Amino acid sequence: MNRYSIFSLLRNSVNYHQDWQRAWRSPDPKREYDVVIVGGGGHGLATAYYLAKECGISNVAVIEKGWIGGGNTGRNTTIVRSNYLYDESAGIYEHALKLWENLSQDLNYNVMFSPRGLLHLAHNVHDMQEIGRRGNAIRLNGIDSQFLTPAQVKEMVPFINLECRYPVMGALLQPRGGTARHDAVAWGYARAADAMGVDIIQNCEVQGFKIENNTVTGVETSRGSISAKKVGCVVAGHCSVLADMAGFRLPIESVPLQALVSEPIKPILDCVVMSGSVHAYISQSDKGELVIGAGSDLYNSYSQRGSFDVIEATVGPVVELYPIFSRMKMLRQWGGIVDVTVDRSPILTKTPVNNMFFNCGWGTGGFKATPGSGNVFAHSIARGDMHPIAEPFSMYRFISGALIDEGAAAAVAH
Amino acid sequence: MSQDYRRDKGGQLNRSKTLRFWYDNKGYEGYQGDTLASALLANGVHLVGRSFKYHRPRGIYSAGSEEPNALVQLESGAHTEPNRRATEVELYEGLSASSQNCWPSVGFDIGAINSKISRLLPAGFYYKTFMWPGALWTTYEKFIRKAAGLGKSPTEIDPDSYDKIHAHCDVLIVGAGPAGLQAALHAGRSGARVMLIDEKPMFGGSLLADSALIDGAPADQWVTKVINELKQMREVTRLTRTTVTGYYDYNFVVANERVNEHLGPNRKAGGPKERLWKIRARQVVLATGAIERPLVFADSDRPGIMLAHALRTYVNHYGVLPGNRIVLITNNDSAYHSALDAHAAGAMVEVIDVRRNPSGSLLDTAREQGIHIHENSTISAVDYRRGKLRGIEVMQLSDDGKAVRGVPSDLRCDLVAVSGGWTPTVHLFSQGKGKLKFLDDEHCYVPGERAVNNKGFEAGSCKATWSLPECLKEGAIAGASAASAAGFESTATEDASGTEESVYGPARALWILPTDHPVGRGPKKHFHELHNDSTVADIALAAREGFVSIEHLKRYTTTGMGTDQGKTSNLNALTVMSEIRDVPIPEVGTTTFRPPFTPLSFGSIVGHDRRELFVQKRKTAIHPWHDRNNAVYEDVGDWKRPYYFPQHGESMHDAVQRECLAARASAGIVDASTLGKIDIQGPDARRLLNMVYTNAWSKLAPGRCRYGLMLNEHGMVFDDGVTTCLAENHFHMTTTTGGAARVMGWLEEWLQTEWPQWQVYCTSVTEQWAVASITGPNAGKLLSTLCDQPLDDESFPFMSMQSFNVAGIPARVFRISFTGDLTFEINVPARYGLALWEALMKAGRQYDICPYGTEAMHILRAEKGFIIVGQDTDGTVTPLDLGMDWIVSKTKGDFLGRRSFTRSDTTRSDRKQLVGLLTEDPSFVLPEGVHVVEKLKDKPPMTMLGHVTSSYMSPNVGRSIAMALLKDGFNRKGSTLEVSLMDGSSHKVTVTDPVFLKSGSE
Amino acid sequence: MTNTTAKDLPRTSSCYARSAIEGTNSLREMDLNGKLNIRGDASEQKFVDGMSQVLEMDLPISANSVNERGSQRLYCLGPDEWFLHCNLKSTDSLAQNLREKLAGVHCAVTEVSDYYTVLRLSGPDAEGLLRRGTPLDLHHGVFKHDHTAQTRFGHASILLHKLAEGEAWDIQVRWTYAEYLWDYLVSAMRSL
Amino acid sequence: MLLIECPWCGLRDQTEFHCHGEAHITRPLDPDSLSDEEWGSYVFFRNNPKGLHYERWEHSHGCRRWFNAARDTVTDHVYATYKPGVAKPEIES
Repeated sequence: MNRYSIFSLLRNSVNYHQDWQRAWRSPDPKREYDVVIVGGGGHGLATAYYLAKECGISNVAVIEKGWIGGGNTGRNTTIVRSNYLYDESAGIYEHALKLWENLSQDLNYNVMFSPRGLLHLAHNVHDMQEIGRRGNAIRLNGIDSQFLTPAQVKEMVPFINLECRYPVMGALLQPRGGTARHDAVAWGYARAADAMGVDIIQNCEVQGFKIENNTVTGVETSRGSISAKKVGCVVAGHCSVLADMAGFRLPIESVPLQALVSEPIKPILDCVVMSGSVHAYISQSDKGELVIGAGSDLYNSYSQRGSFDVIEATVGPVVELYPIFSRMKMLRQWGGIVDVTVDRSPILTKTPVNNMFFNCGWGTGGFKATPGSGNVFAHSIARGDMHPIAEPFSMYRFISGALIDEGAAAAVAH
Repeated sequence: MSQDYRRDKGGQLNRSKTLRFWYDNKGYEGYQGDTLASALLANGVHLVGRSFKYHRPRGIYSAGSEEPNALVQLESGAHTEPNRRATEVELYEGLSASSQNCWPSVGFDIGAINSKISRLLPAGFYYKTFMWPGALWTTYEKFIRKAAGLGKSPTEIDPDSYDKIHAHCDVLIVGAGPAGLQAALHAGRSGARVMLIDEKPMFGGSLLADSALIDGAPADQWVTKVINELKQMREVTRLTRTTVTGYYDYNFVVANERVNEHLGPNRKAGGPKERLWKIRARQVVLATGAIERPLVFADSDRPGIMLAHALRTYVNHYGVLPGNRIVLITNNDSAYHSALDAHAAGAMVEVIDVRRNPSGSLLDTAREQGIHIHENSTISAVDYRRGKLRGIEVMQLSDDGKAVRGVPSDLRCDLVAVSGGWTPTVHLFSQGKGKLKFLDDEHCYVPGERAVNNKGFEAGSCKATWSLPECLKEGAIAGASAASAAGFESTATEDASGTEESVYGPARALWILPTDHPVGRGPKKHFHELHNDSTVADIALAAREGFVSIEHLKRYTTTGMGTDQGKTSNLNALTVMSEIRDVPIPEVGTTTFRPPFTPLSFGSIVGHDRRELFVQKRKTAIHPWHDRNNAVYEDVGDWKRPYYFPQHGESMHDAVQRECLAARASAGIVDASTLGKIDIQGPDARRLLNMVYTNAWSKLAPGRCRYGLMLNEHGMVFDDGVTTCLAENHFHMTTTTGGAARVMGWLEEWLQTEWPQWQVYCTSVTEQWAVASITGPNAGKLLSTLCDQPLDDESFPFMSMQSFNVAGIPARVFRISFTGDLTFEINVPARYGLALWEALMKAGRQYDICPYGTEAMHILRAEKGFIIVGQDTDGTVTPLDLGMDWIVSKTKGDFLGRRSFTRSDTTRSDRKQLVGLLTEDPSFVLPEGVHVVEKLKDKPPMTMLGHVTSSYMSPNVGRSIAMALLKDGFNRKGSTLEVSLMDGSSHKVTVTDPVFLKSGSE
Repeated sequence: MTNTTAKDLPRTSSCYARSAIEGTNSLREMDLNGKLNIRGDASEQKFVDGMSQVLEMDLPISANSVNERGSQRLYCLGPDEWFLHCNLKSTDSLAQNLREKLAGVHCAVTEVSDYYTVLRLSGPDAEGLLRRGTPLDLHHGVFKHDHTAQTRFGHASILLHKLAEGEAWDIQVRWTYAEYLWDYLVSAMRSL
Repeated sequence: MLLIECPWCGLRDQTEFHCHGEAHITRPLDPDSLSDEEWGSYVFFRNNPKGLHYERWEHSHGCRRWFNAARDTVTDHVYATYKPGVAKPEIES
């Protein structure tokens, strides 16, 4: 593997960059793997990477129906944070954030993790109670968290309209939160995993599972049958479809989540600002676009498209909170299919089928968890038993009642 | 300054109206009817901006919405807008624009250093570097951010207004070129409701730049005739300056009309800047035309190089001849129209045709006119110096077109026009989930199968129909068919016969033209994508590194991700990749076209839903009194509720303490109108209450009230309130303010979908009743002065309701209490709410009646340990967790949520339970949300036992009080724990029962 | 005890200080009328007969239709729901008569006079103004005179009634949304 | 942006409606007789098909009635809407 650095870039520029190698190979699938990961998004590729790097299992295939990173990995608003209320959530998201902080160096691929600070605004008394509870919990979990006054918010975002319909009463700041370059995460993990021997197989659709004695033994794909000792399914949006192939149901519904970007402009917003009560989620990318998270359509759909009313319901609040953006223009809107659980927490789980593991249900918040999710999922698959951080996220919590209800507590869990 | 490049005649301009405008602080003149681009070209200005990445000088490339280069910052101050396409901005008196992405000026730009080190900045260079040392990335990032971004955001509040409107029609036609006009005419004649929309200020589409004949007369005469006929049709709506930006499911179409924008910020006329149309059409006819495809040669991004049809448009439509010595380079015949028109307008014209032995009538005409044609040749170099295009080098092509041969010859010129054929504008079709198909012969994508819910037709060059007669015919058929499909009788007639200008010879499938060094391996650059500065070499690099799918290619090279969304570049990118991979284009992939077609302003999307209309403010009938009496409001949902009533400059704390004391000392009054209210009637009303509440309702007698908790099926509390039996089968339910709609929906859901046979009806009556609640030891005495009713415990016991007149107003009076003191909740029809309140205030004067807000209300209830759902519960709390097992019936059988109690997690004895907390220091008020720990550790992490849900200074208890959800809380009563505070300190607390005030009558 | 009676007391207006707009297009809040929400089963003859007899008019039975008699208007809202507009003074007695007449029939009569208010919008641009907020097709060929529909205007649910004559519409809206609706229509007028 | 046929009010804009998830889930008559698995399945586990889906809609800005719809979750095509209590229609997708 070419090592990436300013020096390799210089060296290659002499020859007009003719000598760069493929970032990852394009192998034909082998007959058999120790582990097959279904789904070549960020979480799946990260899983493969950590299997090879930390669990000593490199006879791994990542099977992707389309092109890696083509699903939600490349369709989100790139926000990274770990300021969650419950210990379980804080556990997995903070595990992820710690990995983010060194990820570019670890992968030798600049994923542009940019801890530019992330604000949650509070607009009413209930919001203040919510951030009060969460901010304190976060701090006691050893994660950075600060309360800001409206004046301090104004300092960070001078053009914010503090006196909007629901006036800004305060905010919760996670200084280490920020953004990362979403595509780079998939590509960086793919390249690093590939270098350790993982086969990344694109344009290969899983059409069924081979299950004997309630134990999975492989997958049937559009490129033939592949045997596997263990199978991990990491297919945001489509997990119910795969579960259906394996003969069980999940407590999940798939809905289109939308996002949009404005035309690029010179830097004006240097942090990420989220507002649950006014429903505005905004940051500015390195290219200069305002990246805005829209809502999800409230019906199941796999069409990767949303409705215009969701865009209206998103841009309205943005202009209410940031009136100077009224003359800005929407450049592009898009949708992804997110798999939503009732408690707005993910599912990392063993399943009714032996040796088959699922990692899904990240809803609107999967991107930020990518390294942590992949890491603990890899360890879980390798051990055959869930990693302690992943343990509480079992699908069986919906039987016992031990939900991790980030949704109910915060009203929004982006 | 004079308009040196303006033709003496021609163009659809109002030459009598000279307009003065400023570009980069320099004054120019143009005419009404110009765009900023045409006016600049008329003044010889080509250089208008710097490119995104390398800051290369760039000029005006097109004459329409596909413009990748000529982006300007329009106006300044509150009216400023970044990234406006000069090719679309209509000129108005006093227009002021400036160049973007350059410093200090567009002519001399420091950022152009990027161009010098461009070899270090190939596609995706940033993924490969800036990693060491890790901590420095954020520093590098600052510079990257500053270099990117093009224009600047406004920094002032938008002074303009925006309109938004719904529309319905039978046939919507997008594009008013020859096909679209024909479609409108034929659909319109059937009597169908038709909308015809075009993005330009006038209808005509390609005919605006054309010199074709229709029905034997110049095309513009035909256009006028058609428009006149359309004007006569009542059911036809014509919209110019309107861009269809989005095509969604079920023929839902979004279009943005620029209503007054073209008049500039100082316009006299009122009205909105823009109007957003949300259209439902039964049939959508797409006549969206085509966009000219560029040829890519060495340094073909230089100012002074533009599309051939843009040249023709400037010459014919705008009366501008943008160069005196013009060279066209083409791989097809259509460019010859531009050559001939430019020649006729007086330019010296030569054509470089990449084809071997091209022939045809157009070429014959060109040769007859003395236009020299360089066959089988290409441009191998561009001489651009000191802001001006000075000439080019021409070389012969090799047989396969992949290399040049011979020696270059210099050709002096000040304008180069390029044509690589045409790309159908299929964006909307694709947005509407239509499947595209690739036409091998035409080298382009055209509409294939439509999505099932997006019915309609396509006509004209958007489906690669190039001849005018054919376009007219297709338009007529599409319009008539669409009208028929929408239920109108219609047939296509052939009353418009266009004159075939000429028969085109075959094009040469060659778009990336070689130079004297291999493409991408030398100083000259081949930009296939002007907006984001993406080169052919970038695509080759992407392919080399495995980013071969169109999605990877786009993302890795940023091709097509600019504000033009790759309108001129996408197909060339696909072609390059297909050649590198040696696979057909469809195998490389199709870009997914996403809305909007051109960028859509936030203001337009928002329309009227801004400021006061953003979210309705709901106010109670008593609100005018609150306003007059200095209320500070709290937002509860979309209600405005009085939070407290400060007097004489009181602080919130002082006001609230005073209100709490007064309410218990004598009499307090609170506006409780916002509580949800539901009228429930029918023989199965009790059955319903038994299912939705945890306690038993079978025996509640008429006139009596009962408190209830509602659970979801998960067993968690989600609402509470008092429900009163009005008559045997008739109940009045109250809900929390925020939960009103949710509870009503919950009841209807069960009744309509699960128990439709039950005989019970629910009717929301929330706003029917205004509610004033008077509380305190003197509440009864006060009320008795306004009614003739005995109010003693026997006549009117606690938890009962009576109807009688209060202050002459028919009222339902509930003796229930949220304070623990004697309380009467007086419900009157909303129209009398204010009168009731004023009567109570007047009568209460002798009892020092004190109006109080929600904060005092919360303290008064907390003193008695009453919960607030949503504050002391959060969707994870069962009644048992609240210590309210008394309200869970063990005998009545099933109710919603009950089964969930017996799951393993719900039966845990150490669940979080509601308790009271008393601070060691009685004057210290715990912040709400702080967490309780066993013992504070030096540093986190530490195990949290639970959090403080409610916390106040209670003047009636005489100390601070708090409620908390605490793990194993019931067993911890009496024990001392610590609360961790944000500053790292801690405070000792004792766990208690959550009832702090034992006194109180109710 | 005071001797005032309710009818002497000042009433709160749901549009507070908004005074009627009289111009090319006019907008005003109608005087408070009586309103009853009536639930029942149209397939039950006793219910249909009872309703018809008390109200002295036929029961409209398809959703979004209206029958009118004098000052009474009876809207059919859905399969088992009707809405009566009547003289404010006769509301009580009508409700009482209905309850008595329909005794033994499963139904519900609920007074909601104060819950809703009615704004009347009229003028040549009335349809266009309404189209600013409602997604319904209001074209004269589709939404005819005396047609009625429950729909949406902006964030508000409304009951829309195109009056029998002229370009005039009654818009019934929840009391607390009236101000919002009013201001929205005024904003729409400014954008004509 | 769907167009949905309310069984009572006719074809209306999607923005007048709310979707309430999978249809034809019957509440167990005797929850106590259910195992935790069965109860959990009833409360939380849903069919989430890629393709034909039967779901509940409410005409919330109209007649406020609930009804069912058969919709394709890939094309978003609504095959049919029908009143509650009516058996789910057979759809050939």
